[in-house]
Amino acid sequence: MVDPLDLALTNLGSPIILSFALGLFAALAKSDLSFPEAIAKGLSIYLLFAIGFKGGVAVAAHGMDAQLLAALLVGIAISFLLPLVAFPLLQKLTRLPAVDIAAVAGHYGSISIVTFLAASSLLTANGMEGEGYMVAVAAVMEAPAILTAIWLANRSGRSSAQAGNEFWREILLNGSIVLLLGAFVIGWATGERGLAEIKSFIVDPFKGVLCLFLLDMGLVAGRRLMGSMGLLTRGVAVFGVLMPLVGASIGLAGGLLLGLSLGGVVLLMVLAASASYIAVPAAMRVALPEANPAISLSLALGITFPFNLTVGIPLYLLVASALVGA
Amino acid sequence: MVDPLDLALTNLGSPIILSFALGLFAALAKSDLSFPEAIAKGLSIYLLFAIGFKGGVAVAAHGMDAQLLAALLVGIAISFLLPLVAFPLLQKLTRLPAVDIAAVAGHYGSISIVTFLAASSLLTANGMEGEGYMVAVAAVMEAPAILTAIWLANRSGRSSAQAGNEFWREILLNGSIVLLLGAFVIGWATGERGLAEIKSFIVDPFKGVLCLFLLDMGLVAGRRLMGSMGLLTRGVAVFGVLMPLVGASIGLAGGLLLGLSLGGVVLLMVLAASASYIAVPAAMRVALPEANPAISLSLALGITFPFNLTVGIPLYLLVASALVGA
Amino acid sequence: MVDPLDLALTNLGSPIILSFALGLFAALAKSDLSFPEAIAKGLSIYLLFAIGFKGGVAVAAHGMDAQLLAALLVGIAISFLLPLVAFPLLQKLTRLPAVDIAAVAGHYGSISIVTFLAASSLLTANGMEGEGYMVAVAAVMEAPAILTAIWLANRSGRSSAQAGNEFWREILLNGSIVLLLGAFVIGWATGERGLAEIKSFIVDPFKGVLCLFLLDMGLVAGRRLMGSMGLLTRGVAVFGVLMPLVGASIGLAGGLLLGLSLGGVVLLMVLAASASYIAVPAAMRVALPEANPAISLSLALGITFPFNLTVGIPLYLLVASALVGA
Amino acid sequence: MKTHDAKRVEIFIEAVVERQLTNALIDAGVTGYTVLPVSGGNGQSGPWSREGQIGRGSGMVAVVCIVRPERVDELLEAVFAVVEKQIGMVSVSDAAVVRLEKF
Amino acid sequence: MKTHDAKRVEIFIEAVVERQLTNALIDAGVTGYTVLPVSGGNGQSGPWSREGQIGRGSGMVAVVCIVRPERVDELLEAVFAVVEKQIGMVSVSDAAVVRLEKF
Amino acid sequence: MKTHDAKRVEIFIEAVVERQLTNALIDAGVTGYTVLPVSGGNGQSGPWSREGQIGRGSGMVAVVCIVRPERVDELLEAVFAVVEKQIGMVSVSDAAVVRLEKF
Ligand SMILES: Nc1ncnc2c1ncn2[C@@H]1O[C@H](COP(=O)(O)O)[C@@H](O)[C@H]1O
Ligand SMILES: Nc1ncnc2c1ncn2[C@@H]1O[C@H](COP(=O)(O)O)[C@@H](O)[C@H]1O
Ligand SMILES: Nc1ncnc2c1ncn2[C@@H]1O[C@H](COP(=O)(O)O)[C@@H](O)[C@H]1O
Ligand code: NA
Ligand code: NA
Ligand code: NA
Repeated sequence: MVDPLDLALTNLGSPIILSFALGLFAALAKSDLSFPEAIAKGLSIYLLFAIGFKGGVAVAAHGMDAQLLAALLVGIAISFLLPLVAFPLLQKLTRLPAVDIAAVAGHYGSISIVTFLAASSLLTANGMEGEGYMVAVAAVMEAPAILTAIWLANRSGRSSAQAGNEFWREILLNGSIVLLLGAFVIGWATGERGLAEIKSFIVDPFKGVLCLFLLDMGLVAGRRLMGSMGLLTRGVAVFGVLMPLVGASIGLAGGLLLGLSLGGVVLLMVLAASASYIAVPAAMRVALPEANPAISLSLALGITFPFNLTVGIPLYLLVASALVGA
Repeated sequence: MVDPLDLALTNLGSPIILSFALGLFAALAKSDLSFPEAIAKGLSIYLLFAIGFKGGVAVAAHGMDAQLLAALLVGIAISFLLPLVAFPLLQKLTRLPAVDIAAVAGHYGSISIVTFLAASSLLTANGMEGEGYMVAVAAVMEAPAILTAIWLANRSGRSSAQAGNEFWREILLNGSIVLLLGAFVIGWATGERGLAEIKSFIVDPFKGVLCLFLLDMGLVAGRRLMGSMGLLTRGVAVFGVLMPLVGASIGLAGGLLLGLSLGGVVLLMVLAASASYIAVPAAMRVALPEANPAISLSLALGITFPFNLTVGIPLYLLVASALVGA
Repeated sequence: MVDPLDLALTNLGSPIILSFALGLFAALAKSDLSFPEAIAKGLSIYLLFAIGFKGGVAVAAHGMDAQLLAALLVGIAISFLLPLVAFPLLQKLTRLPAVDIAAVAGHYGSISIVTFLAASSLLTANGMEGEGYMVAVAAVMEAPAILTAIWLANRSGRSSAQAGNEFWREILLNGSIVLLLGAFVIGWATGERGLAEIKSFIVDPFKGVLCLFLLDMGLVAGRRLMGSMGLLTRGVAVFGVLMPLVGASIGLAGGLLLGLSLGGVVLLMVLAASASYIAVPAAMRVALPEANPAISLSLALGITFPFNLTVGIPLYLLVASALVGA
Repeated sequence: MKTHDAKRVEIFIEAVVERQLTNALIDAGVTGYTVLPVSGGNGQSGPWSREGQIGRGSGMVAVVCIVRPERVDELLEAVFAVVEKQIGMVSVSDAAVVRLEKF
Repeated sequence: MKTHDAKRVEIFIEAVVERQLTNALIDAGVTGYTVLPVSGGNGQSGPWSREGQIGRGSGMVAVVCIVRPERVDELLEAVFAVVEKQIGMVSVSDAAVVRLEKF
Repeated sequence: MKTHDAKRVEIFIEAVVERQLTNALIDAGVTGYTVLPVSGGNGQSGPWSREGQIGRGSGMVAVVCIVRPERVDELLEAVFAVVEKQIGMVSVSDAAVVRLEKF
């Protein structure tokens, strides 16, 4: 059994979380510390490539089975359904216009790959890697929620939501999805032999790169928080910590249903609990331009992301280890 | 003896080539995946520095001899001569204006350092590194072809080709040449001791960085192909796969003449077979601004580069191992 | 005892210094080799994070004591005082306006973290790391000199020097200080355990990254030298090599007073001897906009930095080892 | 030097619809345009900056298009079909160009 | 398309005082501005380029602000309070915008 | 605020001849110019983008130069000596500046 306090402290005391805290502090203190956009993108390319590749190698090693397919389907279902839960919750908690509520719901149905990375890192440090294919599950969970969000927006009288070519390309061939899945396939195809060739690039320095990336995320999250204090009413903020708990519960149910390993269950909880702030915002700007992008982003990045990083991940691990251990 | 099929499969199944394929796929599928320009440049700076340095260390280890000088001279001669072969070939195959033909010929006389890197990587994986000084040969082969191209353009009635200060600086002090040769000299000067100091930076992660770089090259090549379908007539496209074979034959002759090792022969073939898409295009814009840059770039990057990467390199290795083994 | 000649040669022959020389050469030869701004910033973020983290881990390992506090205080005092020495020296040597002299004095009171990195690297290669907390000393020495410079400018009839909010933020929450100190605190908090997690990112490739960074610094220094030949009169240039010697002497006194290890003494000398060209120039543009920024930058980056890198560091090490060894 | 009248149209538009906009420009028959990066800004939807960002959801680009005066109306129609729903700003100024064949 | 008169104010200013300038713009009541990166330049204080630079001491940004003609004077006063002591360049041109509500 | 007439010359030119152009500007006596990065574009020679590129062969920069009206002709002559053979676009608009000593 995992010792709760110990686990929470290990998580909070890891260089990864402390780097995030440093970024947050620097932003709130109005330091001019910042990462160039190109560096932030470069770091994210590295991380997506590495995590995708390693996931593929893991699948190649352990063989593929029906469970992978089942996990993908469950992941897609969760992503489709989560906005349907988020929408009424937000309606209860806030007085935002329906189109904004639909947009936020879309963000929470999708996933945050950085939260996924942080969780994987904590799991690995405690010797409980999840299934390698969880990376693929993460990739397929990005898009479905967007469709639900658009349907919700249209249903609530917003009829102009577009779903043209540009939109489909944006959600299906989004750079981060293509990179993650592409690297996954390469890892799968080349297996351990391929990994051996590039291990000292994608495995060894991974955690350090993740630190720098989270430092940047802390800066971005902090600046966004400061720039949108007006938007974050009490109801909105409550949603930002309530919804991840709801999502995690649904992810937990899905994970138990699938019979995933402890690590796998936690990762599915994290995926369901996290909200997108990279892929979905861009798709929403194309599909629901009337929605105020600042609301979704501030919530997902300023509240839910830090919450998951510090409290959520260890909490989900505790809950899951109680139930999966049983 | 190398098993042909095995070799081709090893090459095609390496993470490096698969990464290139992923980039190509993403571009052709119109995904928005892209590398920031600064990251692409940063990766290329790393690769040039690392390959130059390692080449220098190899020369320091094995000592320098007359063969190095001979190889440099042969390399220069090949670069000077190749455009004279490419020019009539293109005249036969296409109806392009003379100035465009001259420009293309200049690109094919020069070299593609990325193709060189991919070949080195395959050779190393099969335990047949070439001579360390081949890096220096690569560097000196960049520029001579440009002069021939200008001469060809002038001869064919194009009299305004400039060769002012700006031009000479562009071809002789071009950033990539200075970096490659400079790192070579540093590697040579510091030898194994210097390498030990920075090995975990320039050796260990090298192959992984090369993967990311080729992913980017795939994106760039794919986008260029799509943007220039109109330019690539059948004759032009045929040239794009024929010329590398011609170049490789000339490189083979040079390598045998020099008595290089198997790896060295292959590398010289690859250099002769490849076409520049980094240094020469810039020099051509200064010297032959009337030439349409899209033709040379689409050919070199969209056709010859993928051809060499997938078919060319293993083919050259097979041919060379038959002849050098003899 | 260190053998002087041997030491100087080790230093000059290290890949780090040779990379700087390559950059300098490329710039003076008007090559177009250049690093994108984003890459240069990315490298500096990496270096600051790594050096800060390692410093913190060292303090965590050896425990903290009164000496750390004493060293911080001495460092702050030196930074406050150095401009008071630099100001009259410059008045003697040049006819620059008082405001420019004050600005230059501010730069020399502060420190150059890159010089510090190069010195640490030479010390480590010779098995004489200084105290881990010297990184924190470096951080606190950045700002005080700026205040003295403003006081000097105001005293000499320049009354409009601003010290508004923007100014204080610029000098106290400057990105590089926040990053360095923040990483120091994270390293301290996580100690050896944290270091183990990210060692293959921040320790192993460190020296190689430093090479690339110094290559860039060589390019920047060389281009600055070429663009400001007119500014660097004989008197100004003399100051550029004299002042580091004065600074180093004061640093030596401080180090002996504190009873630092040999490595620590050398590092304090280097800090005192070096001049800022990253943090202080920005602060000066806010506080003393009338000062000509080209003068300070050309001196600090074009003369003192190369001087310290090639002659200064080994010299300070020699002097210190004679006195500390005694 | 002899110059010809022209219009300089400058469009600040969300990066995410850059391709939609440039496609519309081409459909409207412009002969060229130039895209400049934008690092930050402020407007009714609040301040933003590209620093440290990775998503394409926020952030804009500047598209500059030099056209013959008589084409400016058609161009604006095309531009507005895209810009209307998005965040952005379009301005037109008088300009003069030297080479007529260029546009 | 119906357009409205406007002024396009373009400010090249040291990056280090970007925040001071944009604060001043907001205080002067502008409804929006856009910041573009600048990679190099030349002036009385000599040539510069951002290539390979890490410090913020040298380097500029371009701030573009579209305003109603009647507001331009107020804006220029505000801008000059910042620009006066710093290195920089301010120019104003006539422009036309389509959407009036935007500014 | 009292302003003075000026001309704003905007040159989109291949990055590879940036130095040639700015040298020509200085020879023509301009007192300053500013270079902005350009990320993509389209014209007679087809569409291009700097994304993921490393070579300097394709890609442009924008050079903006504010000059006194009477100097604009001389400047254009100098500019065209460079631009003529290269890919690019030059436009001139009326502007006003506040500080006369700046140019
Ligand atoms: N008056 C203006 N002048 C210049 N740029 C503007 C102006 N108004 C808006 N913008 C740009 O357009 C973006 C979106 O504006 P808005 O739609 O008002 O939120 C801003 O962030 C600015 O980059
Ligand atoms: N006439 C001009 N046209 C365009 N930009 C200018 C002009 N004068 C100055 N600048 C810009 O302002 C910066 C500082 O100019 P200065 O204050 O003259 O040194 C230059 O480096 C240019 O980026
Ligand atoms: N009408 C135009 N408006 C704005 N930029 C243009 C225009 N025409 C050409 N350009 C720019 O100049 C480049 C080369 O144009 P061209 O010489 O027509 O191929 C294009 O890629 C654009 O960046
Ligand atoms: Na979710
Ligand atoms: Na060739
Ligand atoms: Na100092």
